[in-house]
Amino acid sequence: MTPLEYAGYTMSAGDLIPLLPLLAVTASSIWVMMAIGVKRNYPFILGSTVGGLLIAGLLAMNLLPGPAPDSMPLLTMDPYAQFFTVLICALAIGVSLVGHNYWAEFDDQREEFLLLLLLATLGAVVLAGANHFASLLLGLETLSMSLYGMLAYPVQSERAPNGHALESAVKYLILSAVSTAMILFGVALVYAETGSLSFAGLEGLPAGPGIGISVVALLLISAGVAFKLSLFPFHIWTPDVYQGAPAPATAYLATIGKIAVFIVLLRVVVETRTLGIAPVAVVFSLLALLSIVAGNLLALLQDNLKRILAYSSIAHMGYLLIAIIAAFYAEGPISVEAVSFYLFAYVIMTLGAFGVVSLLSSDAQERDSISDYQGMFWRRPWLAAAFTGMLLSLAGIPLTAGFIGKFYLVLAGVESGLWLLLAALVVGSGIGLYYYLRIVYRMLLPEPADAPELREGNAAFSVVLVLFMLLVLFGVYPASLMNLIQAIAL
Amino acid sequence: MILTWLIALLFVGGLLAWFSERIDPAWPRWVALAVLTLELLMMLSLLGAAPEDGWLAAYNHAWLPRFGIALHFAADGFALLLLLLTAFLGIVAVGSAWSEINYRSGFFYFNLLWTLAGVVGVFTALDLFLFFFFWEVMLIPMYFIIAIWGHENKFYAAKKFFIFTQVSGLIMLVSIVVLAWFHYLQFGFFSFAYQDLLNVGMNRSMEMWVMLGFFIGFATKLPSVPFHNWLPDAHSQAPSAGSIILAGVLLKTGAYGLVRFAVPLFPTAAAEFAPVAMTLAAVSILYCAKVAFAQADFKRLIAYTSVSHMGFVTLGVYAWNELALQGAVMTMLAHGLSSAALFMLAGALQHRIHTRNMLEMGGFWGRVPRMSAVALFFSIAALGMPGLGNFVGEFLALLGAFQANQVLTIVSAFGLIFASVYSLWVIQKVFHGKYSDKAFDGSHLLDLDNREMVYYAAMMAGLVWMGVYPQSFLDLSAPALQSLLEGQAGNVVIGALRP
Amino acid sequence: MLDLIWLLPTFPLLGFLILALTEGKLARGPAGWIGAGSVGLSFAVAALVAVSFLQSGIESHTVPIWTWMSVAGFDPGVNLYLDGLSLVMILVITGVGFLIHVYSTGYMADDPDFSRFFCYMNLFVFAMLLLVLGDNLLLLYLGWEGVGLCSYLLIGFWYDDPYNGYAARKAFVVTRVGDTAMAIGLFLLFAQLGTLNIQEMLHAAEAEWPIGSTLPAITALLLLGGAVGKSAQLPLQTWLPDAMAGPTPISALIHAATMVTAGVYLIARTHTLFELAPDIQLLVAWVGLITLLMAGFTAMTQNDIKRILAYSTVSQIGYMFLGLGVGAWSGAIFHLMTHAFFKALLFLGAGAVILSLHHEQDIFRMGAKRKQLPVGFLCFLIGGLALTAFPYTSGYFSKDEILIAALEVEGQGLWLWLGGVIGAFFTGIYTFRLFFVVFFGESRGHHDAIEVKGLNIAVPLFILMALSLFGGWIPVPLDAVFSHGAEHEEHHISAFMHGVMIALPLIGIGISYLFYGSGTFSVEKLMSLPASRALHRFWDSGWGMDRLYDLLFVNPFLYLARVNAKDIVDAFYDMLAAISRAGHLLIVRTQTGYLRWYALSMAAGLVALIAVGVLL
Amino acid sequence: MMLLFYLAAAVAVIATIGVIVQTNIVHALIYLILSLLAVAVIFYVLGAPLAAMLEAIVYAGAIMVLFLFVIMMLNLGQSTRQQERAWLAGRGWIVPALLAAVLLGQLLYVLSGVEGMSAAEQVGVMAVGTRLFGPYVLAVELASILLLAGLITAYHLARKPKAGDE
Amino acid sequence: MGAIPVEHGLILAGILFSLGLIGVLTRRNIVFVLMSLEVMLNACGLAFIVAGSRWEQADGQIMFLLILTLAAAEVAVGLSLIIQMYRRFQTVDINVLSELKG
Repeated sequence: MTPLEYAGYTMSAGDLIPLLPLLAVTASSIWVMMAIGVKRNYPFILGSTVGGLLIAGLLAMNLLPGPAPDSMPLLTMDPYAQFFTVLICALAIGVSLVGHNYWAEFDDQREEFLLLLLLATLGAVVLAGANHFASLLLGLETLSMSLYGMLAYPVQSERAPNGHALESAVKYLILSAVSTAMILFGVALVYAETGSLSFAGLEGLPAGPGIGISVVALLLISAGVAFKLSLFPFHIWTPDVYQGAPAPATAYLATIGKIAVFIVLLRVVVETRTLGIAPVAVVFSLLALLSIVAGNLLALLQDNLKRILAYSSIAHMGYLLIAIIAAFYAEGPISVEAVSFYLFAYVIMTLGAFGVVSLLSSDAQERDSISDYQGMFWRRPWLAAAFTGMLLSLAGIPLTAGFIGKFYLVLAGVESGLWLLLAALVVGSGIGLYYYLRIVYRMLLPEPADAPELREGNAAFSVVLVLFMLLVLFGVYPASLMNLIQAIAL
Repeated sequence: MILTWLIALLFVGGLLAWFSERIDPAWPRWVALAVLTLELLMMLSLLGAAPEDGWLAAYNHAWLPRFGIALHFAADGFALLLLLLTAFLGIVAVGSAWSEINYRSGFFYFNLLWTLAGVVGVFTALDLFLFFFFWEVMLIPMYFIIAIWGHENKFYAAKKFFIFTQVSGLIMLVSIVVLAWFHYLQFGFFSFAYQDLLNVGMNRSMEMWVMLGFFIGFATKLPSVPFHNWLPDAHSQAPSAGSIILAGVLLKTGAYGLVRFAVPLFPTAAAEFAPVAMTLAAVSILYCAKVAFAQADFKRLIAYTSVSHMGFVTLGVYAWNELALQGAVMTMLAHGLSSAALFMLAGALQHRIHTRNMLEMGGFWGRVPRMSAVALFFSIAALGMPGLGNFVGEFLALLGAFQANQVLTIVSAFGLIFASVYSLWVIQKVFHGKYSDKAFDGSHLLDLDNREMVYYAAMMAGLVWMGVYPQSFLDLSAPALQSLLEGQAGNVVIGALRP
Repeated sequence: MLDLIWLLPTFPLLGFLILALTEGKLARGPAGWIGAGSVGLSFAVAALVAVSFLQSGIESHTVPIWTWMSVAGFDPGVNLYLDGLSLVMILVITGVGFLIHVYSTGYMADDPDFSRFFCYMNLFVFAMLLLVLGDNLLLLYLGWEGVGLCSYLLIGFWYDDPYNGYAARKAFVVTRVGDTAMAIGLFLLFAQLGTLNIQEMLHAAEAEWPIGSTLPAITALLLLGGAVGKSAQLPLQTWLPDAMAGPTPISALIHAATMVTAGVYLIARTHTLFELAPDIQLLVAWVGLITLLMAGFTAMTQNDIKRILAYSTVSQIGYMFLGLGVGAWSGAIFHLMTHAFFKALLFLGAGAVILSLHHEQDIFRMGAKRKQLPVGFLCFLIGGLALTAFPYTSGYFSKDEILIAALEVEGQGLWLWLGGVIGAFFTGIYTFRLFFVVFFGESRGHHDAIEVKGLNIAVPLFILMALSLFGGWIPVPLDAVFSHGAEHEEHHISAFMHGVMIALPLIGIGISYLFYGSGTFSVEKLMSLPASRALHRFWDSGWGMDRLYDLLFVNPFLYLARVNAKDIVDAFYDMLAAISRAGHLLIVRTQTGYLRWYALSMAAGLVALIAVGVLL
Repeated sequence: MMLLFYLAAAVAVIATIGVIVQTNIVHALIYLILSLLAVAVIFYVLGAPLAAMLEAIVYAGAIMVLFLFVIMMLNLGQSTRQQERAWLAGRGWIVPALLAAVLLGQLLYVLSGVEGMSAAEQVGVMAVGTRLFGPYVLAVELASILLLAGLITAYHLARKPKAGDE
Repeated sequence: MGAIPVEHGLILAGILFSLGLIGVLTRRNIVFVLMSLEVMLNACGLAFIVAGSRWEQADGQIMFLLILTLAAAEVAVGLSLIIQMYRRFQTVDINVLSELKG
């Protein structure tokens, strides 16, 4: 019996304690909204945003080691969720600081970006704890809705050189809505079949005779989720949206926008026997395989940095899916840890990479062509080193957290004997090296004579540097993180 | 403990070299030289160490207890020989770069030292995860060395080098993980410790697959046909210091891996696979000797000869008897010196006349007799002249291999003929014949100066030493190789760390 | 005293090191003194050693110096082994070597690379001494390769001319083919007998292998491979005529007196093995015989004075092989020694002639030079007589011994003997063809020739003349070495046959005189026949062997090398890259930018997904 | 009642077809409203009166008015019919229609296997309210946040440009 | 109340969903696209109501409510974007938004 079955459900004050981080984020969004209403003081708003997220993160961190609370009807704020809440809040802080540089000369209202960022973060935190399709829907849509605003943010600005932000937002909005419709239709079918809207209800899907409805329902949901994760063949929006959006928004979409969905996916896969429906498992494997191949191939000769990162994210989601599939087959917790660790590493390096792009870009000029980075090693050695670190980490080279992540993935794959997917991982990584190295090589070239002035930015720079240090720290001494992840594993 | 110092010193030294450039661009090379000299002295101090359980030095400390991964370093005589080679060639590389590298020299020496740090890590790591970690770590700075200070086609070469080694490395990682997973299945806990993994049993086909993963990883680095294609490009495009480290040291990590891991960890599969590996070795020897002969690019030619020579190592390793193994080890050492010297020479030539195209050269003997004599020396060393180290290595390898597989040994022995063909071809094209500087600016074609001669003389002395009294080297590696052969390597090591 | 033999190779080695380390900066005087002096010292030691060895009456003496390496039961030492055989060899090497060194100080006096020359020469003597003194096959192999290297270096000594380089490389590579066979033989010997120490190995072989069994046959065959390479016997004889590109003293020292006879030494040294494999031993005889005949024919057609001598060397080594093959071990070695004398003499004489004629080597551009070049004339007269085995010259004794032994072989003995005698007949023709063309008839050029002066040239020549004439009386202390061959001591041969053996070379000289001396017969007339022209061409090209090898080995190798210079394996990886690139270009076309297309792809993806899911 | 369901269903389908093929955008909007109202009827038949009511008021009412606003603001309508026709001409229809048909076929294939009947009793406002403010209370709060996000986004994107901008 | 087979309700939802999808795929006018999206979301709502009706639960209606909220917000944002698009490109042709590609 799930709690949903009671009619006279009431909430006690004690139930609120696990929700404190969520409440903190909500409170800070309200606070920020009111502050904007009173006076548009950007530094204050930024401080409030960062502060609110910090409080939320600290609260979640504080709750982290505790035992898993009783799950509530819509949310389970267990250590797993709290851990990712911390991560999401930290990333949100990162994005807001990175955005600080990006919007420095923006001629329109800058404050709403932070407000939207807070609301999106709220959606992501909800997703981290979601155990019910209603919360999934709300979390997902709150996240997306805010993201529409963030993607199209400079659309009113005189400085915006083109309609790319608009195009990006429109594409994302329409396609995302289609995907949401797919998810919803699938959920409706599940509900029609099982009579339950909680994730646990998925167990009720027939896995034997009458499997067709289960397959279609789950695949509809999968297709929607695959869109959000940009898995092949639902990946096609990714590069356009990444490229067109302002860099901080892209950074947000590429990090929090991705992991929030992955957190739910992992929870669903681990806590229900969804993949026990064989065709679904096959389809997942297919999605992983094709995403790895397609993502890497698409990035191969790309010259736009944001598009490269977009395509590579497709491949990375494919890698992650390996561990997700493994999580279903495996007995032990390793694959869950693998997903967690890889997500952790992935967001660090992705935010780092987009952080560098944001640092160098402004709303008036996106520095996203790889030729913009020529000779950066000699002009901005630290930044270039950090960026190289991010790229190498994306490629899974040791000394970086990306390597440990890849190691985890391989371990998870081996544990479940997913040889074909591991082969794809190897091949994909091989192709991947090519385009990561192209960027690195560009930075190593002598700087061009007519190189444009590179922007400076202390906030973004410190974010990038911190991320770089984390990257190396967890690449060299990941033991502490491993222990933590082991402790929070589902 | 000294082993960790060896590695740490290189890492720190690299950073120092980088930062010292700010003070004076001439400093990094001195820093690098000082660090490497210190390194060499520290390694030499290990020569006198009393072996403890078969290891001259060891260090073991928990790293990632979740998976039973430890910072476990240990060196036996075999590893020590390679360590000495590493430090020695490191110094040579610094010497080669001394006046050649003027652009961003701080970063150059940083990369050089970090590559060597990775190599030292590879030679001493006894935890497979740690081993793999260093295995990959050494590649990144090498990539930078090729990509920044390389020649006309450097990006292609650097990229090819990196992708080949990384992909094969990843395959090896999968194998390592599978091995560790089987350990987990059998013993109930994770361990990546060498001595623990030695005890893992697998079914036949799985053992073969996992062994193949290791083999591909090592055969790419070694390299062996058909995984060798990164090498000619990387070698020819790298600055000579890079080529020296690549040919002299990096290739040896592949051979080291075969000896230390690929065979002992999978005795049955390796034995079954030996004919294939030896065939690949024979093909490498002959095929690459033939391709080498057709090259016009001096460094490319030497690069192909490296593949050919490393074929003897593979041959020796898979013969898996003491003679052959000792031969393989001697070949590693001797080839380390001879190929490094030849690359250094090619680099010196390129530095002087800005071309590597041998078709444009000729008759240099009259202009640069010293250099010519040095080149002659190393060429005949490379073709396996008795009395020099290469001969001892190749002869022992063949002698041992003959006991394991006669046909392939005989086929491989024909490599001796081909070696003479291409070695003498180089001498003919570059140093003999009529001098003409139509195709290049010959005004800077000066003979080797005394500073350069010191390096060559040291390498020549080393080769002669190896050639006439190889016993000093053989004695050092014998206990290690014997214990590997007896399959007891696992039992003599300090107990593994258990979670 | 005997323990001093380590000094033998040491002196030349020191000489080499000094000359090498001074980088040619030494003045000619000191360089010459060091170069020749070191060999002279060696010779002195060799002489002392010889005296004390012969006095002591022991069979052999080993001087261990150090253990070269010791791995898993394989422990070849750097040990010097002295017995009658090696004694003869070291005497020849240091003795003749010293004379040639002295001669070279005069011959090379004007060469700018004087010091380098002696540097290589010393290294050669060092290696050659190690070859003959090594007590194990590995040390022998070291010397073996070492002399090959020096041969290479010295043939290509004048590196300006690419032809010299070609000749040098050809020499090295062709001999390396044989060396490789020999190396494989070493592997086999070690694998089977567990040692490479020659004496132990031979004892073990005798104990373990029955006569006529397969293993000794294979090992003997492999060793023979090494021997034919080094000694320029069929089928690896092609390099030697080209090797004449080197300075003439080199031809004398390396390509006549010492190095090329190393193969003979090797077979003699391991004769026990060959006795265990009678078939192979017979093969040795036939190889020698065919080689000596082929070379004899070719020598008759050559015009280059050095090439004639080179083919004659091939031919004479053929005699030695014949001797080895028929079990005349000491005969072969004896011939080796006498050949060293008279062939060194001929080459040095030829060198003197060439130098006098401003590096002219074509005999038909000489003529009537006996007045102008009396010493050269004398050299060729005496050397030629010895070469053609004129009675009681040195060559007579040694060749006699071999031919008589050949006759005694059961079954094929007569054929072998007949071949050898015919070869001797041709020897007479080609030797005196050279002699008459150069020193008689009309002067066809270089009328201003003046004989080279200088004691350092003349003295060695005269000593060699004396040795060529009287060297046949030198007793060789080989009985103890080849004790197995003792039954050959008593020779019974009919007077008729003996007469034939003496007469045929003389007839050859006579024919030669009729053609080239008196002009009674005309070569032109003979050459007007198409058949004889074709035959001439065929012989002149060394029986087309070079062309054959070019066709069979060299050209295919070069072709393969040329077409595959880019390494076909690379194409595979390029293909992978191309596939990736094509894949990229293909898939990137899906990124059209049109929203409706994107939505369509999602719908199609969904449909496909469901189709896959439902169908499964 | 059953008849009403099928009648309403037919209306809904036909009206929806009208939406997607109409060239006059205002007519299309009317079709959409018709479709929504038909669905509202179905909701009622299925025993969901609250949903039926909201469908009519919020969906067919409020949201559609929003569309109407925009259509008027952009001055679409009769004048753009020619353009719409041109856009709709050609074979651009075929592939999407086929795909959707296949999808529909797949859905029909599996949905026809579902067995069950709709509720015999109405699930009234009371039941929904109790549920909504019981276990789903968090959802209500979150929905408000969702609306807030939509509000802020829409405000930021559509607000009139600052003076002097246009 | 007469009970209706659930599959019929679901099939109706499926038909509406597919029609909406056709609209999204075929229309170039972005307003039509948005309208078609509404059709799709509405179809989902219908499916929930049908399912809720099967189990006689309020949850289906609650989900419908949430979808309604979502649709409203979506339309608001979508229309604001359309306005911006019209402002910039003077058209509602969705194909003008194809500068980002490759």
